[in-house]
Amino acid sequence: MSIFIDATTRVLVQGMTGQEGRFWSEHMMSLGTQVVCGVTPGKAGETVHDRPIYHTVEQALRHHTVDAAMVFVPPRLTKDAVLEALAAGIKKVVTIADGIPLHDTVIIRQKALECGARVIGGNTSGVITPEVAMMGSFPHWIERVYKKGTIGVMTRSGSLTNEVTAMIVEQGYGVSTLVGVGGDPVPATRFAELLADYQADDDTHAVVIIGELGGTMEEEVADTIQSGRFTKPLVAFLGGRNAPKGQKMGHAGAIITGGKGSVADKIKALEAVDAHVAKRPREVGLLLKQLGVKP
Amino acid sequence: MSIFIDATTRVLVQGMTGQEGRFWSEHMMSLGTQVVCGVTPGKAGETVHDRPIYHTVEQALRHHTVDAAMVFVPPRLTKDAVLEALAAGIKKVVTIADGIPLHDTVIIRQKALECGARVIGGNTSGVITPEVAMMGSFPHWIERVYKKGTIGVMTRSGSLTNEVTAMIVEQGYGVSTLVGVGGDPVPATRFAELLADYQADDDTHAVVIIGELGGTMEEEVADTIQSGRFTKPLVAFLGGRNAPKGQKMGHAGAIITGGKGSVADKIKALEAVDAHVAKRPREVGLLLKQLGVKP
Amino acid sequence: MKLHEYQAKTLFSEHGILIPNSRLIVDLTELEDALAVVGFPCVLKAQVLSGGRGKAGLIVFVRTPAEAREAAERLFGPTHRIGRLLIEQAVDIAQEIYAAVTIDATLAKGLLMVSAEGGVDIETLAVEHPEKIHRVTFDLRDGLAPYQATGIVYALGFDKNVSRTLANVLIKMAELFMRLDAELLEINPLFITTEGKIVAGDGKLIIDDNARFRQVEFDEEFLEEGDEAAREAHAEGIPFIRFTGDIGLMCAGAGLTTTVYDLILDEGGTVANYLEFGGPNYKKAVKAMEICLKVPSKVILIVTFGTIARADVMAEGIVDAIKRLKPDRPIVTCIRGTNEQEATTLLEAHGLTPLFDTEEAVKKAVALAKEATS
Amino acid sequence: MKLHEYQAKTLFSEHGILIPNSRLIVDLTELEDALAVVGFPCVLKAQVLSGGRGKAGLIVFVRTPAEAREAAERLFGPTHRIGRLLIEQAVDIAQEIYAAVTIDATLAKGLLMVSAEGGVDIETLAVEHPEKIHRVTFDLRDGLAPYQATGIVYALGFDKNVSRTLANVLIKMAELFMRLDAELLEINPLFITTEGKIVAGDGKLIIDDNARFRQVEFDEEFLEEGDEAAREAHAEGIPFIRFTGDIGLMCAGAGLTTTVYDLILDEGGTVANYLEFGGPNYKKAVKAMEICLKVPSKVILIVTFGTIARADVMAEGIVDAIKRLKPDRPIVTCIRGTNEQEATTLLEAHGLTPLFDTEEAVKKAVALAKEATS
Repeated sequence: MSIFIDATTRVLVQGMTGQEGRFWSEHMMSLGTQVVCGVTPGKAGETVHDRPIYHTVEQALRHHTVDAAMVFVPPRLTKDAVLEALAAGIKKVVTIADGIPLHDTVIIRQKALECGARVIGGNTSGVITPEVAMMGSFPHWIERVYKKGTIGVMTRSGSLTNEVTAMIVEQGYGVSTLVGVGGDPVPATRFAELLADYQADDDTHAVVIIGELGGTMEEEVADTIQSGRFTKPLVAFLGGRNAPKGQKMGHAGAIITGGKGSVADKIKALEAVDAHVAKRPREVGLLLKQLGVKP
Repeated sequence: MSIFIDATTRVLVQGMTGQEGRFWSEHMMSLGTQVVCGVTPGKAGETVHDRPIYHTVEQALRHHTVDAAMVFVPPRLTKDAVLEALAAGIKKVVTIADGIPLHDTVIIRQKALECGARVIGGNTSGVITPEVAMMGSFPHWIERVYKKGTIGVMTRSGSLTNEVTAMIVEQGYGVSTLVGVGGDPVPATRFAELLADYQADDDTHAVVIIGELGGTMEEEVADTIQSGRFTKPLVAFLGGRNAPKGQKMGHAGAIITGGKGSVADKIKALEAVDAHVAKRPREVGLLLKQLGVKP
Repeated sequence: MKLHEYQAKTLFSEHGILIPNSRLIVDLTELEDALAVVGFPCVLKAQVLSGGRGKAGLIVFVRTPAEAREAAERLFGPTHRIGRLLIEQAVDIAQEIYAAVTIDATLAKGLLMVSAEGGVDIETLAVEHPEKIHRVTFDLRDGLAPYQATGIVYALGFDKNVSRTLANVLIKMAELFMRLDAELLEINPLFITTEGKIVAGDGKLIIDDNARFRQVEFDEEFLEEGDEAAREAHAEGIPFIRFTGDIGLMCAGAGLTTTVYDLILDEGGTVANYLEFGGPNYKKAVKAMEICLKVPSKVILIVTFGTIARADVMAEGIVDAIKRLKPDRPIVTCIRGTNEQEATTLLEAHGLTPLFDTEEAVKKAVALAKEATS
Repeated sequence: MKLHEYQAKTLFSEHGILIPNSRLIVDLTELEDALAVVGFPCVLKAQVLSGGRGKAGLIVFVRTPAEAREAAERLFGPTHRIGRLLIEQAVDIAQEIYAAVTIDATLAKGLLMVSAEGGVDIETLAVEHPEKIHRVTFDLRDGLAPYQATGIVYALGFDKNVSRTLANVLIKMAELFMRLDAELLEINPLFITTEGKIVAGDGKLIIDDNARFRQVEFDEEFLEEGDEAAREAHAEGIPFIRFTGDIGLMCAGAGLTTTVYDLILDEGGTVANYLEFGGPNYKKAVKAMEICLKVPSKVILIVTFGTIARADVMAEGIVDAIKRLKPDRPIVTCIRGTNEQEATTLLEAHGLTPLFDTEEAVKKAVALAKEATS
């Protein structure tokens, strides 16, 4: 099993005729993902990897049953593409674009909440259930990172994710489903909102979250554990522990404001509910082992 | 019985300290309406007719249980006042202002639909259950118009309503509840949306609608009858039967466009579902009698 | 408030919607300069608010200075008395589209309607081929989303070359509709030129009078035209329409006025003017009477059933107006509502015979009008 | 993009939020004219982006021309090297408020925060008296509704005289926040003057860099300040922060770079600069190295784990940079990800000893830095 996507998920790709869309659609398909059609305005009638292209999502849905939309469009156009998918009634959307305007990300999340839809992204590699299905731009060919297994992974980062999952794999574990919620200050889906899915997934034995300074997503995870709605072992690794206060490092999301959102705060919140916080990437795998999590 | 308001409805008055608010609040109370408090920013601590005034609806709700909000504020401020009431969770709102900007009326109706609330108005006298309760600016002292009885009345007009209800009363009938949906092109509540309430009200034996050229509210009433969701006798009087095509007479809502919304179209739609259309105001009362409606 | 074509087009242009090169002239002396700028062939378009300008000969296509002068002389001349003439470059048209933005009152949304067959009688198309008019609604807070504009453009069958440009124009139309508090923004025809440009061939724009307080750019320059009575009524905010019949209406409430209009025609009468002095105008009886008297009519019929618009206040105004204006024609009153008794006493004291039944009042007015004619 | 106080205030003023009378000067010669316009008493405010200007002596209250000249000489002088000085009229202050608009990421709304106690250390207030900071969220499509602004103003205990004016300022702040695609719009202090006017005493405005394409009014004039390395990094869109330690970071991915930073400090090392050339910048290794070399450091540590940002492409860039720039300090690499083998071969061929474990690489860099120091 898995969360969000599996081998039966029928995926529509928005922006499939673009360079990125073509490249990653092929990799999604090669990994087992059911890509059923694509959408690019002006390109109806063409095909990409033998899949038909339509002008609009609405037009595509007249010919296909679709469970999820994968958005490969530039950041400036992402809001419109996501809203198109949501307006057409699609309840799962992944958008990877890096550089979506902040106010657009707010509207995307707002509309997703209103529709009861789950949008993952942006500024992420997407979602992967290793060896089963993938939506996004994961280099699943890097085996020492994307190995099938029992650990659910949620992350705000890109390269750091590889760093951490490599350490999980090093200890003999693999990943059930990895969800990159993304590095934007307003990710469309937040860590805590995915915990119920991991809780319900029998093949997920523990969850690893890869967090960062800034925001309150890690604190929300602690709240969810506190409420008893998530009971599996949870290990967190958080970047920015030693970051100087008030500095903006990389992501706009990583601004420390008013003493909230510092890594120290996050560690305190998580440890208060008996979640485990690794100091170094390597400790993540070691902690899973120590906790007796079954691979 | 009645619809929308009765003797138990607890009403908050927005704009109660203004001239209009004071005047009509007193009349509402004299008719039996339970006015529990008022709201005018900057006037908290004052009282009007022995009722306490608060700065905001939110503040008022901390001290009172409220079922409905009556809005007596100028048209430019109406949208804000209605949205304030809706945001505070009030599910019944009456707003009488004449001259609310069209785009504001659209937002008011949109928000009302989103909240599952019923907003009546603007550009109306409001809602009256004669001899029981009233929200709005009805001259209930005119007895030959506002007599208690068994006829539900819905209207888009002001003076014409008096003209028609006088004719109902002339034939020995009275009114269960009269709802002025208002003369704006976009009334917050439409005729058809009230039919279920009248259907469920045992004391309403028949419904009279007072319509006009323009819009499609009367056609929607016909659709509701057609669907079987309203089965009581229904008599309509429609102004503008002889109006020259394309002229804009009075209300912006009374524009005939593209052959739709003409009174002839409305009559055709209503007669097709065995509703009765009076040619003159006087015929309304006569038709009720002819149909054997019990007073 | 309806805007003239040239006013609507100025707003379109300011908002990035292409319009043909043009000049507005107000008399013949300005023609030559305008033609020099616009060139030939061009179109002379009378700036009047009524529809059907083409059929009425108020839009003239010309190829030479002589043709232009002849047409301009005719339009500025005594038959048409056109005040403003738009001299507009003729566009090389590949296709004519219909596009309009208005409100969907039931859904509480903005409504965009587009047809690939513009320029023709769109009302006939709407009745005979409703499927040819594509519709999409949008949230007035969001505007028309690019995907919605793209969707409607491809659904209409446009090809890739035109679609992006056209979608952009549709988005701009929706933006302008929202920004201007418009009741209607219609471009018919919207040209696709042989070069693939999208150009507004006409422009109908109605601004919501209730929103004038926040649409301050529409100063007097933008006011509606009309005769003196119409202008005065407009200035007072009194709804007024002029007809050519016998009975001058001076009623309160749009619904009641419209009903009285119906009843007059049912009785075989005719209407000289529609005038509605209800609501906030109920204290303006003197002004209303003054406007009514400027319109030729045989009788003035006053019908009210006022509530907040008190009967006694209206009666006072009417009595005052009669004293001051000394009307030259009979007056029939049917004034009811709040303080009706006081109103009645007052009217009777000034020699009027108030009636209280609308039908009776209508019958009397029609009879008086016939008497005066015979 | 952070704006300077004077830039933020110009935008406030254009949007109808009052600001004190002021002049911006760039050197001493402009002082006299500015003082003539602004008058006394006034405040000299250094226009720098760092916080805590008051404590750093960068804001000076003056009463006389002599005091003004002394302060200006000091600020323009060699110690502070201020580039721009705002000469601002001193305002008669009755009360200082804190007001800010930002985003509530969880609710996906705009967030307005207001406290009646402005001017002080708001972060301390937030921790010690969170109840004194009132919050209200609003839909980014609707803006702050008047009733929300009114509600927060009365909840804060303001009286009727100030409340409407203050509510209007809050609404304008929200409007400006939305119009400018801001991350943060903060006014602290927001003055209530003794005359009951609301005047912005300071202005912090951060514009979303991702929205720069539709916020075209922010041209080069609005760019962030900094040294040469910072300006070059900014021009290339490469995230860069300068510190004062030993190890120059050149990593890919914000999360990974931050983690490497943490690990260095855990090992007892110090950081010379943060530089992140991941994502779309992964092909800019040469430029990244060039910027790193402009910062004094004892060793450069390169850590990547790239996917789309291919390891071989990054390695090529690094090799190219080494060849061209001939770095004067040791380089430690830990480059993994897509085409890692090709990357490794390439690096080894150019005399480097690639590592593959981040912790190991960090330890080596710290050791090299210590060697260089001892």
